[in-house]
Amino acid sequence: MDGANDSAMKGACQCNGCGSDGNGTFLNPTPMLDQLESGPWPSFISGFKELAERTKKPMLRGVLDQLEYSYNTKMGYWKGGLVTVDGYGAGIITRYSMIKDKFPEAAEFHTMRIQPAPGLHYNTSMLRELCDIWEKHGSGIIALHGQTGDIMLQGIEQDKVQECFDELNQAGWDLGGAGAGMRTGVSCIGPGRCENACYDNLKLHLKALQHYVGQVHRPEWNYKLKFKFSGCPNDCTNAIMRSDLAVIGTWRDAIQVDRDEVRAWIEERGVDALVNNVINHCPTKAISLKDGDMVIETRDCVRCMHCLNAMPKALSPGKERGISLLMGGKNTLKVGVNMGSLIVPFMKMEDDDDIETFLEMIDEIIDWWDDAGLDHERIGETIERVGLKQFLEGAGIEYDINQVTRPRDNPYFKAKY
Amino acid sequence: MDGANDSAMKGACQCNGCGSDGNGTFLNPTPMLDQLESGPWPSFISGFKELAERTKKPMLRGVLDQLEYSYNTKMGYWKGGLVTVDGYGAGIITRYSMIKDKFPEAAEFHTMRIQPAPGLHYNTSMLRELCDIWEKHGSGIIALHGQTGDIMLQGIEQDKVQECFDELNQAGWDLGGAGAGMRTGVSCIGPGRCENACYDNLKLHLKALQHYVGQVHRPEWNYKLKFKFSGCPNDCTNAIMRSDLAVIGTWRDAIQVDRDEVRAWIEERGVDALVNNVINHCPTKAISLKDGDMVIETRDCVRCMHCLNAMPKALSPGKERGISLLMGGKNTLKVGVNMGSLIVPFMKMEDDDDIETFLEMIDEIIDWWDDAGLDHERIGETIERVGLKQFLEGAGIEYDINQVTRPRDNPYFKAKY
Amino acid sequence: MSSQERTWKTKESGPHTYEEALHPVVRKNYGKWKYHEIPKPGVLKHVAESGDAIWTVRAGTPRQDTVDMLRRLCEVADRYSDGFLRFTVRNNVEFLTPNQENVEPMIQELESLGFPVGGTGMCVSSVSHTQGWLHCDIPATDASGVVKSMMDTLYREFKDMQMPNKVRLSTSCCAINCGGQADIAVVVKHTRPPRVNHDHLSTICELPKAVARCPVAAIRPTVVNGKRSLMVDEAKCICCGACFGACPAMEINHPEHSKFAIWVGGKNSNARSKPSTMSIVAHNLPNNPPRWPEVTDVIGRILTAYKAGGRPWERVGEWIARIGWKRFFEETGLTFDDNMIDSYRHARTTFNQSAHVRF
Amino acid sequence: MSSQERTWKTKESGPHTYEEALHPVVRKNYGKWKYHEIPKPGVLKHVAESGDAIWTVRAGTPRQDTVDMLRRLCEVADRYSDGFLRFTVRNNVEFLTPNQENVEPMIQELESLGFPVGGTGMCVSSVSHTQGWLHCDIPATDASGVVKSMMDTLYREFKDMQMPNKVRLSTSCCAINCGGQADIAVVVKHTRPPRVNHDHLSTICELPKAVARCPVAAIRPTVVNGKRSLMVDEAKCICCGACFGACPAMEINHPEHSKFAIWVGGKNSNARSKPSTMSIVAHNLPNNPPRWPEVTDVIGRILTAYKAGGRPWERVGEWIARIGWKRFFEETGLTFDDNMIDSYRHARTTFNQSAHVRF
Ligand code: SRM
Ligand code: SRM
Ligand code: SRM
Ligand code: SRM
Ligand code: SF4
Ligand code: SF4
Ligand code: SF4
Ligand code: SF4
Ligand code: SF4
Ligand code: SF4
Ligand code: SF4
Ligand code: SF4
Repeated sequence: MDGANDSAMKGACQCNGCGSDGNGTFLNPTPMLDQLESGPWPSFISGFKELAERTKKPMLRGVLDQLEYSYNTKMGYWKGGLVTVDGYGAGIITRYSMIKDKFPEAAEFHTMRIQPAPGLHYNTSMLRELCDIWEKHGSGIIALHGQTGDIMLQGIEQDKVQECFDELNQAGWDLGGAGAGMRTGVSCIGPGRCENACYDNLKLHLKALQHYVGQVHRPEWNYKLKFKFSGCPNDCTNAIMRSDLAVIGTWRDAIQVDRDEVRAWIEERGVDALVNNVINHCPTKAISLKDGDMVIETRDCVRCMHCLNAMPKALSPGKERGISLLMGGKNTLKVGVNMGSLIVPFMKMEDDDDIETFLEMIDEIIDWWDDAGLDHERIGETIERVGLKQFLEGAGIEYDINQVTRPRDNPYFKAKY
Repeated sequence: MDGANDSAMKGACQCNGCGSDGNGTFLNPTPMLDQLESGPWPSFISGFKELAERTKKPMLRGVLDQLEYSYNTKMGYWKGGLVTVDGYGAGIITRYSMIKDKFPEAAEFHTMRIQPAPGLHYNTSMLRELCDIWEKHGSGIIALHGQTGDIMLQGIEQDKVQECFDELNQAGWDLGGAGAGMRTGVSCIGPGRCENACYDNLKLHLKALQHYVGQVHRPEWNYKLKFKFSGCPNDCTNAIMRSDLAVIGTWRDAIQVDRDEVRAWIEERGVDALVNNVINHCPTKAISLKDGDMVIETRDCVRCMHCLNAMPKALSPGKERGISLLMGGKNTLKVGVNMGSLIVPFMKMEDDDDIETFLEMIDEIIDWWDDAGLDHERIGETIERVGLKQFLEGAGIEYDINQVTRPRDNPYFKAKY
Repeated sequence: MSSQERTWKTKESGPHTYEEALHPVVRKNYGKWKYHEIPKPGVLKHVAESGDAIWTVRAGTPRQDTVDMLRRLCEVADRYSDGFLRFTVRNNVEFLTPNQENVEPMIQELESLGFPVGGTGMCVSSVSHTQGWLHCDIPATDASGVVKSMMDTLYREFKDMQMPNKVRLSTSCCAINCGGQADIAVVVKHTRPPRVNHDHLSTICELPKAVARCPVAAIRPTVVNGKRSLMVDEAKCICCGACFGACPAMEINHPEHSKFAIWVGGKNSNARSKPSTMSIVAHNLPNNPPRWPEVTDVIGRILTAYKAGGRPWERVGEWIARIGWKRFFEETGLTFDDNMIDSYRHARTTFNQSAHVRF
Repeated sequence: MSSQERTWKTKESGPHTYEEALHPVVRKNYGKWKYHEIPKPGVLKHVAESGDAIWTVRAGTPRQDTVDMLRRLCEVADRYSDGFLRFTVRNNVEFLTPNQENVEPMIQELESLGFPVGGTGMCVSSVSHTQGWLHCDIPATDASGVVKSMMDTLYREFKDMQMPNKVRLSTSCCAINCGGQADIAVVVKHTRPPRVNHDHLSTICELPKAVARCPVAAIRPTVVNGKRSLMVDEAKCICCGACFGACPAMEINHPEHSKFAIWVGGKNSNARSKPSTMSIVAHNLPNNPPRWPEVTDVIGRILTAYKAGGRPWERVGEWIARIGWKRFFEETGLTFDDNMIDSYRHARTTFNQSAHVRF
């Protein structure tokens, strides 16, 4: 661990837990971090310091000291470990300080991942209760939200984890995912506010994560598996890029057009705007200008959302709505970013039966992956390695031209004839 | 060699060389092939039969018999071998019949590959002389031209090859390439007729193939190397897809615009045609409509040729002309088709010095490939395997953003800092 | 962690339920929205088929919040949005109210509490980011600090809606990039192969696991001082850092060999063009806490050029697709270099397999 | 092949020189052309900066020519184009003359000799093709015969200029595809792994070479009847036929297991869109000499749909890019199947990594 630099420590009281930096406040001096208190954007450092000064939790002082040290030495000093709650194998991200001799107050700083409500909705009593339990057992630092969608309660000691969890669980909260299992999901606000929502993603999210709750808590697959649920192809959850299973709303029939609103739009903004900002942006030239009005050729529309975004009053998704399933999204590690690929172009998602059908399909997909995958191989990597056709066969999914951008440009297949 | 079927032989005289099929003509019956004599398109079978009946060359009869047999059995029956002329290691494609017991007249049917003039230009005395020499020593079948650009004199016996070559060589002809060496080149008609020619490709072709004449005749690289020379990005030689070294004319400055001719064009065809057939087809939206006229933004033009093609009287390539070098084109075998990649965006190609500079660069490129390549690995495959950056360094070529469609989307490089 | 004294059974309930967290007007019009408008920066108006309307006020947060901060937000919600609030996927907080008259007072109060109202429409929204030195076990830098530094300089861009289209930023503290792709992303780049800490390794490492983790088979077993250890073939290694995840003795981080790279053109929406991956446009930027001025400078250049040159609705990557990479580098003053030429698995598909050329 | 009696030294001259093969008017205006027109199908008019004009008459040939045929073409050239002629890269013959009055008589004569005049502009030009059973050592079919059969059905399309843009066809007698990419290509597809002819192999094969040739490492050394031989891992083998090139005992051809595949969308010009590779759209067509009606039928369907639906200047691949593959299959009546899903090296780059979907 070369490069660490002890001069960073000067000024801070080196005793263990006196609670003083010599300046009369609870915290030790953190001159580097303090520079992050200026400027108009809300400062996480100011927040931490406020919390620490109020609660006088030594852990907070220790963590700020270690963070200051990191800022000086340009190195991180946490290492992992294994802490869980009864019956669970995941959900706590364990952090021990690698330099607890220097910063004994920062010896432990574990995170509890908590699954929020789909759509990240709260009422104030829920949230206050959460804060109270957390302040009681933990540091009081909360990240809203982790990129995978968890409430991250950051900073608790091992021996407080179980009671904290018990209280949270009784208040309706459960741990989120970690390790080689199902992870916490993310949903956009969907039908909770958005006119574009093509299915009830909050409900599907809830049902799906309940269905896999065992695999969230007791991970035993090859690697992680993430769901994200976007109500439409705008994909406000970034599902395609960061989830193995991206459930994206779409529709099969024609875009619904409110002719009056179209006319009003054009009247207000002019035909030029229609051409430059709508028609010319359609990726498949599905829209044409006819006598100063717009005409959409449904069979050429690929449901990109652009014209609906540009003219939200005038255009809406069709009536025959449902989902597309895209699979294999993940970020950079090892193979480079892999965007999810369209696997199931359309499925209805209207009632509980549809949800069941969907979950049965996902079960089969996971079974295939569990068999065919290697250790630490995301499902997208497995599909790429084994082949899309082979995956479709293995998971019992129909092939469809929508799954590819083009037929192959090489003759290198063995056909069954 | 299963599947061969002797019933195909019925009707033809089975003796060796009686010259008769019992119908009073020189040739044996070829009922399958004869079906290729009907229809409006000129028939190669009719041509062969005419030649055979006139010259009474047994080889022609044998080859037609064997071809008829192939049509019946759906199998080919030639095998390779090694025939060369003195001092050369390539240029003759050797063919022995695998079923010469059946068709002794077809026992040998070698092809002599001959390099035509760049641009495939002939005068009738050249061509007649060629025909005469060939009829004297060979079958009289000539393919104009092979896909790599050779005149293919098809059908000669081993013991006639040397004298045939000697006569041809004295008449100004030389053998083309084969095997793991430099191959015959192809040029479009270029400055010989075309207003788009951005350099003298016929001259460069001649000089380059003269420069590598030793490697044409005595192949000793990893694998073949093909030049093709197109006068402009229309690439009428398909260089990008089928040559390791695709030399394609281009220009650096603005397209030359003849305003009067632009106006005339628009007057004749209308603004709609301008928009639909020219402006909307520009791949980079470099052309805009301004007051019923067209304006080209030079820095957005990628020299695709489309607008020049659509308006040949009005638009011409700029004045600062030269070449782009694309590398690595090849067809399907093993890795799937690989289009050539832009390696040198621009080089002047005006005088002999430019040609020399160019050939020095190609020498370095080949040296690199000779070192870095594997057996039976085309240079495009080597570049892909070793890396474009590594190739550029190795061959001493400057990197340029034009070489790629985008910067990398993964962080997986070791930088030198 | 024994459960002897527990008097109740854990409820493996999964996500929290959402019904009770929805505003009654939302519940009533659930799935029946007709359209939306953005009356002003930071404010959305959604109208339902029933005719009901709901206003949303959106504000930025540091994401690394505290119970104090959250309690303040709860107070705002109680006062102006009937006790309901939510967060966006980009860490902004939202208050939904059917009462238009609450909008302005709420904005005032949020601003006075230090929460900038904005983040809607064609703006630069909050940065999606990661753990950094605060919590992760493999970070080469901090994330929250970089984000704070960036957003201080982009405060107006957050509060205005003056960009050609939405601009999404992300920041990640190692090459794994938990922060995700974005229009502009700031990601740590490891610049040299890991140094093997042989002493440490012998005590902690499951060797075959670390060997298997390497995507380019650069790790080989070896023996050092009589103990089984690992060695890295530095010629093969691509500095991905994956081995560190399997074995922390494969030390990939270093104060001088962890630099910043800037990426552009990531897009996840399907609007217009297909989703696109990001491209690297700057690297070797120093890891320079606490304010990382070199990073914010590059971000500023890119945004300035984009704001000036992008056409309405063009995302950053779409703008570049139109003007071409050559002009992107010219207009931002950044430098294309040969390290930016792809060399990884599908590199060939990034070669310019055409004679299309820009001078 | 001894050279004892030779009285002269070989001139390693390379290509034939071209100056003497250029018409004097061409030589005079060499590199100084101003524009061209296509006055009628099969005829080009090129005008030089000097004001000189030259007319070209173009005609189709079978490519597999004979001295008799070429002598006839020489006669035409002597009569109408001052003894000069050339061939195009697609096997058409061209006669260049400064005398416009020669054009019509030349057309008459060529047609009466059986050489169709056409192949210019937005037409279906001659097929670039290969050796087949006539000469190659690895063909699974004939090429000239397929071409003759196709062009008989496309005779009018060669002589007219009624297509949206140029249509280039090619035909190849094995998967190597010496004929090249084209708007529509007819290529043999090997449909099962090679059968090893062990007896033959032991006498001819350089084993390591054949093993090395396989792109997917499907060939392993083995011993058969006490002799060293090779075996093919059929699960791995992709039926590429590369091993046959290294060792003819790896028998890839078979009358029933060599089928035809049809490919579309190859484009080599840089006009408008970048050059593009072809996609497979039909396979398992029987190898059915002497007329291959199943092949010409598919070509006909594709051309009919393209002619009806393509916009001016759209090449086949560009037309498909606009209407989408789904509609291409609908409009041609061909069937997309799962074998057409790429499984080779860069397969991932062909996956639809978006929610863009057509119903
Ligand atoms: C906390 C969080 C970042 C944040 O601050 O928000 C995070 C933090 C870590 N991620 Fe992540 N990832 C987090 C979201 C993501 C995302 C985004 C997402 O889920 O939408 C991604 C990209 C999408 C994806 O899944 O690929 C992501 C891709 C990774 C990867 C690379 C996975 C890959 O296959 O490419 C790893 C490495 C691994 O799993 O071995 C990783 C590993 C880690 C670990 C566990 C590092 C480790 O292996 O020890 C980090 C723990 C940090 C800590 O101390 O808490 N994290 N990680 C996010 C989880 C919070 C939550 O539960 O809500
Ligand atoms: C004769 C010709 C086809 C024709 O009828 O026109 C031809 C015929 C053969 N080609 Fe070819 N190729 C011919 C042009 C091409 C082209 C097109 C071109 O050059 O523009 C290609 C595609 C471009 C390319 O180079 O990739 C081509 C790609 C191949 C390949 C695959 C190379 C690859 O790396 O993908 C092979 C196999 C090999 O070299 O092992 C091959 C091999 C062969 C062999 C030598 C088969 C063999 O290995 O024994 C064929 C000899 C046939 C014969 O009996 O004469 N031929 N071959 C063409 C050469 C005539 C000439 O010299 O003018
Ligand atoms: C609240 C939120 C969803 C949520 O449940 O949290 C949301 C809400 C809306 N999004 Fe979104 N999007 C939200 C994150 C996203 C994301 C993901 C992200 O930011 O990480 C994306 C994908 C970004 C990408 O492509 O990388 C996203 C891509 C879109 C698009 C497509 C933009 C484009 O042209 O590419 C639209 C369409 C539009 O802007 O009209 C859209 C439109 C909308 C609309 C107008 C939908 C509606 O009718 O209600 C909502 C208000 C937008 C606004 O802020 O102006 N939303 N939206 C997220 C707010 C994030 C924030 O706080 O800034
Ligand atoms: C004679 C010939 C070159 C030669 O030296 O042999 C030639 C000659 C001309 N080509 Fe070509 N091209 C010739 C093969 C090609 C090829 C290669 C091929 O056919 O295998 C291509 C690339 C095809 C591809 O993309 O796969 C080719 C792509 C073009 C294009 C671009 C077409 C496009 O829009 O994609 C043009 C532009 C145009 O048509 O105006 C063009 C234009 C021309 C012009 C108009 C150039 C000029 O101003 O003189 C010439 C007359 C075209 C005509 O026939 O209508 N030439 N041209 C070739 C005639 C082949 C034939 O007999 O049919
Ligand atoms: S993804 Fe679609 S449905 Fe969901 S919030 Fe975004 S625009 Fe609305
Ligand atoms: S949704 Fe997209 S693809 Fe469909 S018509 Fe609108 S802009 Fe075109
Ligand atoms: S490649 Fe260009 S220069 Fe050559 S013939 Fe074709 S259009 Fe003319
Ligand atoms: S040559 Fe091509 S890129 Fe350039 S202006 Fe013309 S159409 Fe556009
Ligand atoms: S980006 Fe890397 S360092 Fe940062 S939280 Fe994710 S895994 Fe940890
Ligand atoms: S950093 Fe990546 S490439 Fe290098 S040894 Fe570790 S796992 Fe392998
Ligand atoms: S395509 Fe195959 S069979 Fe035909 S000539 Fe080329 S190598 Fe021979
Ligand atoms: S046909 Fe191709 S893949 Fe199969 S064994 Fe031969 S070389 Fe290997």
